[in-house]
Amino acid sequence: MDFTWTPEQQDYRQHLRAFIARALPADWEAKSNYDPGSPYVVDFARDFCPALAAEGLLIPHWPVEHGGGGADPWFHWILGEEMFAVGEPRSYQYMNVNWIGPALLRYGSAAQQALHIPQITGGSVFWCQGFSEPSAGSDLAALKTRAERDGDGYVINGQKIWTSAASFASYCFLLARTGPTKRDISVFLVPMDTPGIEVREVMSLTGRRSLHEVFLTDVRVGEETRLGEENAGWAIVKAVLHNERIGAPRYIMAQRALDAAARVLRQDGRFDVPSIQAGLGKARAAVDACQLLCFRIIDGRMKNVSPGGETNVARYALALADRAVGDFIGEHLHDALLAREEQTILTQFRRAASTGLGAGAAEIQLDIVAQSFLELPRSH
Amino acid sequence: MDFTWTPEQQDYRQHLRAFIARALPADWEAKSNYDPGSPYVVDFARDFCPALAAEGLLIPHWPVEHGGGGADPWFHWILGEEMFAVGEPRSYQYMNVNWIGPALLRYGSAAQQALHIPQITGGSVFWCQGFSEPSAGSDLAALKTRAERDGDGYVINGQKIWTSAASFASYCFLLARTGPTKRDISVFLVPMDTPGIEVREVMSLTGRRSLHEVFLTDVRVGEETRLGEENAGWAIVKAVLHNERIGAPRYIMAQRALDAAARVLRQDGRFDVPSIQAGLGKARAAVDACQLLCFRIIDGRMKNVSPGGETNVARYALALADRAVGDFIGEHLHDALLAREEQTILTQFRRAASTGLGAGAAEIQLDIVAQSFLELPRSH
Amino acid sequence: MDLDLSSDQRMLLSAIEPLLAQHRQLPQPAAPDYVVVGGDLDAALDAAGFYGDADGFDLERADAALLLDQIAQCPFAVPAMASLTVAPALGIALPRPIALAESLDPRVPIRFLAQSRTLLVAQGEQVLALDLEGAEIVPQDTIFAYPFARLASYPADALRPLAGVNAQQLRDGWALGLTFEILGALRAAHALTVDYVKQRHQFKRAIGAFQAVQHRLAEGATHIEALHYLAHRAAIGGDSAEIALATSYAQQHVPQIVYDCHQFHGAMGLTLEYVLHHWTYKLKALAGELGGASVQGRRAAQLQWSEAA
Amino acid sequence: MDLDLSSDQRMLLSAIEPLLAQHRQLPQPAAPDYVVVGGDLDAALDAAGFYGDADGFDLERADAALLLDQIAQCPFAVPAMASLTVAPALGIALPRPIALAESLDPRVPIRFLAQSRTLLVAQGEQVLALDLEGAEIVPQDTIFAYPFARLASYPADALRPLAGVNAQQLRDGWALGLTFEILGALRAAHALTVDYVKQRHQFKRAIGAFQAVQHRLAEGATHIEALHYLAHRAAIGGDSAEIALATSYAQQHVPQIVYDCHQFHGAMGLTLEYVLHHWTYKLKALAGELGGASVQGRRAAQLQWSEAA
Repeated sequence: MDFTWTPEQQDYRQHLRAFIARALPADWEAKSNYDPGSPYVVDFARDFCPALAAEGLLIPHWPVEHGGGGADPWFHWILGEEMFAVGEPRSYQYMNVNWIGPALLRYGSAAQQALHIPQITGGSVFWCQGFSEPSAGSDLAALKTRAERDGDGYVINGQKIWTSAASFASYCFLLARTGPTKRDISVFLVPMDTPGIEVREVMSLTGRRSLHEVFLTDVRVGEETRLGEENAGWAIVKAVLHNERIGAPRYIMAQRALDAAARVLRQDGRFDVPSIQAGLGKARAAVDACQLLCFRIIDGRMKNVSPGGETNVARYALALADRAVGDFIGEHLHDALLAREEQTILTQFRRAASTGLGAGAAEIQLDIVAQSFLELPRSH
Repeated sequence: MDFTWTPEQQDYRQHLRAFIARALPADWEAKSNYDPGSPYVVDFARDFCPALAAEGLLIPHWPVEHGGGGADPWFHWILGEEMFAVGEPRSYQYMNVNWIGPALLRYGSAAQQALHIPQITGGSVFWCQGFSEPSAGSDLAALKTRAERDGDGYVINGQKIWTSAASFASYCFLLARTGPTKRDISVFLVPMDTPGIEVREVMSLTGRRSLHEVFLTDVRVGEETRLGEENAGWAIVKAVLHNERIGAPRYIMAQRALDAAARVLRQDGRFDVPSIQAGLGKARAAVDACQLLCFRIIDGRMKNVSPGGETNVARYALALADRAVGDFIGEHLHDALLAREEQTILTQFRRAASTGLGAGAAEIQLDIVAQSFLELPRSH
Repeated sequence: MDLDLSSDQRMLLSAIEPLLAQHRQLPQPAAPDYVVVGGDLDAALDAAGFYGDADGFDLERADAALLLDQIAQCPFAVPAMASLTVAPALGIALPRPIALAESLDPRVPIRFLAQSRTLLVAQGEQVLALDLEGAEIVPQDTIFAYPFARLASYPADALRPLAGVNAQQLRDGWALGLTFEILGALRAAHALTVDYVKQRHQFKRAIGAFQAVQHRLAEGATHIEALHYLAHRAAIGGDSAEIALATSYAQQHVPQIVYDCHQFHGAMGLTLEYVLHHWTYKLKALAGELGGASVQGRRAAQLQWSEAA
Repeated sequence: MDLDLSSDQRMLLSAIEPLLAQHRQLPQPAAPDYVVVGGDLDAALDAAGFYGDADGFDLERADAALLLDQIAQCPFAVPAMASLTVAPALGIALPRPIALAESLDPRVPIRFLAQSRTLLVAQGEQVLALDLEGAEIVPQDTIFAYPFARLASYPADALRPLAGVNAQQLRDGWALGLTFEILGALRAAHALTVDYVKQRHQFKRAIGAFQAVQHRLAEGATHIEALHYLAHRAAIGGDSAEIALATSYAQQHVPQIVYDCHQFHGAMGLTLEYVLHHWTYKLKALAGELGGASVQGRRAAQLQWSEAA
């Protein structure tokens, strides 16, 4: 085993940090509130991502022929850590880099790649993800949105919900039913300005424009918007979800929050209270546990090991880490929460409230860990 | 609401305490190890229970016509608290008082009562409970032991397991299948010296003679040993289990263990450590929570409210309280556990390991709470 | 021993029911706000005499606490607590609503400060009363479902120590009231969640039919049932130790129950339009008040096993 | 970064496998004992040179730790830890087996004292070595699955301070070894339980098919997986902070996992004939060693966020 970074990885991280230090304004924390859907951050990202791309830092791990750096998955992971640590100044473009771009590279036609890849690698486009529906959350088999064949295209009707970034995204990575059986699902790359799409922001505890309803009424799209074969969406989604589940190193915010907490507690003269120190140590252990379990997944990517239940173990560990830190903050940093002066602490506390909800509920991770990792019989 | 004891109840408790103080030898704690199945305690109980009876303290809540004191259920509960607090010097005779006697009074024939009640009220007899089987733990519907009609009696074949007190009990309150459907169960009051009964002690972490295997091979019993009608056992058991589930105020040992812990911690100069104090307080809250939830059941008995999911809530709270105290001891009283000088602390730590196993596993309590108390749909 | 509500208490519940019935739900369509102050409900309670005017009710502490539990089951933020469990204990009539603080530190946001006419401060052994008439109050935007504000300045002559009352009386009344506010909000959030999982289907069956969901809701129910009795024991003549024990228990179990309520609600629970967060984001605030579960647990232990004991 | 075992480590596992294979199970029929000391296994490990004699293996710390994990998966109590992760760190050859203590207090029971030839004591900054040849040792009956004994007396000249070594080195090696002993025992107890719930039926299906059981075993598995990496990070050149963090994590999660293992085993797990308790009652002892999870967590926090940082 080896838990150290190579000199190249360290250089890359330093390079990133230096870039971030130059690129983010001094009042970034106060203005952004670390809220990736806020108008401020989204606007900022429209300049920041192209600059990141110009510096060669946006897609280090993509193939060289698509404008990437050809670097290994660790560089991608380091990028995520550094970005998430400052509240994700790429806003929702992180999804492009993590899984939308890679899905297009793997399943997209030449024309689709020609249209979308330059926009993504240029850092100028936002996507949203049209998976969840009012009656299908973690259960994609219950999907109701339908794409009916119509001439040489499709007509899509249905409703998506909880869609992040929908009100400012240019495209949607949309799932729709294209056949009679529950697995007959296809993926469509739908421009959000297509007639018949209506978007309503759902005000949320998790930040601005993190949740929307998307209504699709007789939305006409050409066949060229379908990604892969008709009814092949299930396989695409499965691959995508494995990337998405631990796509962002969210634990890094918990780690930064603990650093901030230790600083605040020291200022307040409470750092030396034994129970507070013990709580800090235990919370840190939960965060490091999550980090190392994520590292294992990246290590597996390095070695082309196909991902199994380990991904779900890591995903569940994130919920545990977020809660450990969130609960510590709730109990010991009540005044700091009220005062709102420490954005890292506040952001982590807010995030902890919804950890284990996105990307497949925590309970579903446990089901999968039990059944695929421990090989217990199906429970229902 | 009223959380105070009446003067009569207080007097009764004082009377009990005074009796216990006189009756228990000075080295009781060391010799008994608070282990109700140990030869020392069982022998002790053979003198102690008759003395308790002579003092009018054994069955305060039984009807006067059966030798009881005619007192209300609170007196029974106070008796249990005081007995359990000193490691149950009645040994397993507490079962007679709590549910075996009451079941005989309710369902027994005149002859059965004439035979058994005087032995129980005299404090001279031990019973064991033949419910669990190798393939039927919490699931009585899976019972395999059969009692076949044979002339004017029955022949019983089967095996019981985990039976407490079997190696020294005179009678067994035995469940056996007497018909084809899963509810066709009858109760038999079987003398343990009946030919064909073989008992093997299973050495256990929970103390001496707390677990046995009981093998029944062609055990012939007369019809007069059957309690109630044939195939009416299910209803008897259901009533019995409601009494048994919170039959003993086991939380009292957790409460005493915390008192002892506070004393040891003060001696060691660690009582003032904030995290230790916080842990003590939280553990105490869990114990008091359990106590009050048990009180509610007794209050319901007072008011003739038929018991519902509240019993399971109380039973589950006991598991939580035992664990809270056990975990506190494990973390903060490691040296005291090693030194074995504080029997209360040691006993509680040992008990905590098996809490939530007896009288229906903790998970089953939660199932019942969910389904009967919260009215959630059946989970399987 | 009697663990049922008294007939007086049941009468009180009947008396308050028609009033509360009008405030069990947010106005529809709900404004997506973090904080909805129940000013109407507070005024109605005041008008009906529940805060103990000369010709109103003269509630026992346990009855006042029971009322708080009921009020906290409404989604609104109502500045009732200090009037119900603190002011009566001090035995002095003060202009209400009343806010409570542990210090006059201008940096510390105070719950309901901007809605109050009096601020009571537990400072050492003393209780200080501040007339908020001429005070400068700065609203503080927080993530919680209560209004908070800071006390920027106040006229020197507006502050006076209350003679003959001890800060401990204030802290006990505060801790007790806080406990019942937690109890009521936990009940409401948990009941809403139980209801939600019965309706909502995933993988072709009600979420509430999944055993793992059932067990966590059943454990939550056990804690809420336990808290009910711990809180009432504290309210009915309970001493400081029993109050601290109940407060500690209440605060300790907030995080898991709140987490579960949100977890089983999925994204729905995160939306501002939906009512859940009005309880859970009150609970998150209450769980940290007066130092939180460990501070209260510590206090209970100190009192329970004091040197003398 | 490379999170797989190294090829050297995999070779080490292969080398030890035939030896361990003979000690994975208790002799049958099992004597119903609380403690079964694995003297044979210890002697075999010693003879095979795993404790680092002149002509034995010279194990890196991480490899020695890996070995401990494997040994701890056997049900026996084996006095291997101090020889594997403590003595090598001190760089001094001492007669083994070696027991460890935090003081010479004759009242405190010491793990493996009666089985050892040397006692190492971390006293303040110093490390003391005691030759146990002439010491008076009193076995202490405990409820744990390790042998404990007290040091009643010893010849004055049998005790000497070890020059050039710091007590911190001893404590780090001890905490690291303890962490791997916990890891191995957790793995074994958890795996046994997973296996048991697949076989055992209740209510007409495998206990392991109940979702509530699955979730708790899955959570336990998550902690064991996490501990594997935290422990190895600490072992491979980790500093005192990383060691304390891993130890804290290990000790913190013992109670829940042990509880679940017993809970899902039912009464079977309480019987002395069955193997489970040999792991769980080791774990209960290990969870309290060196102060327990809070003391270790505190230490990790102090080192992580020291004034300088």
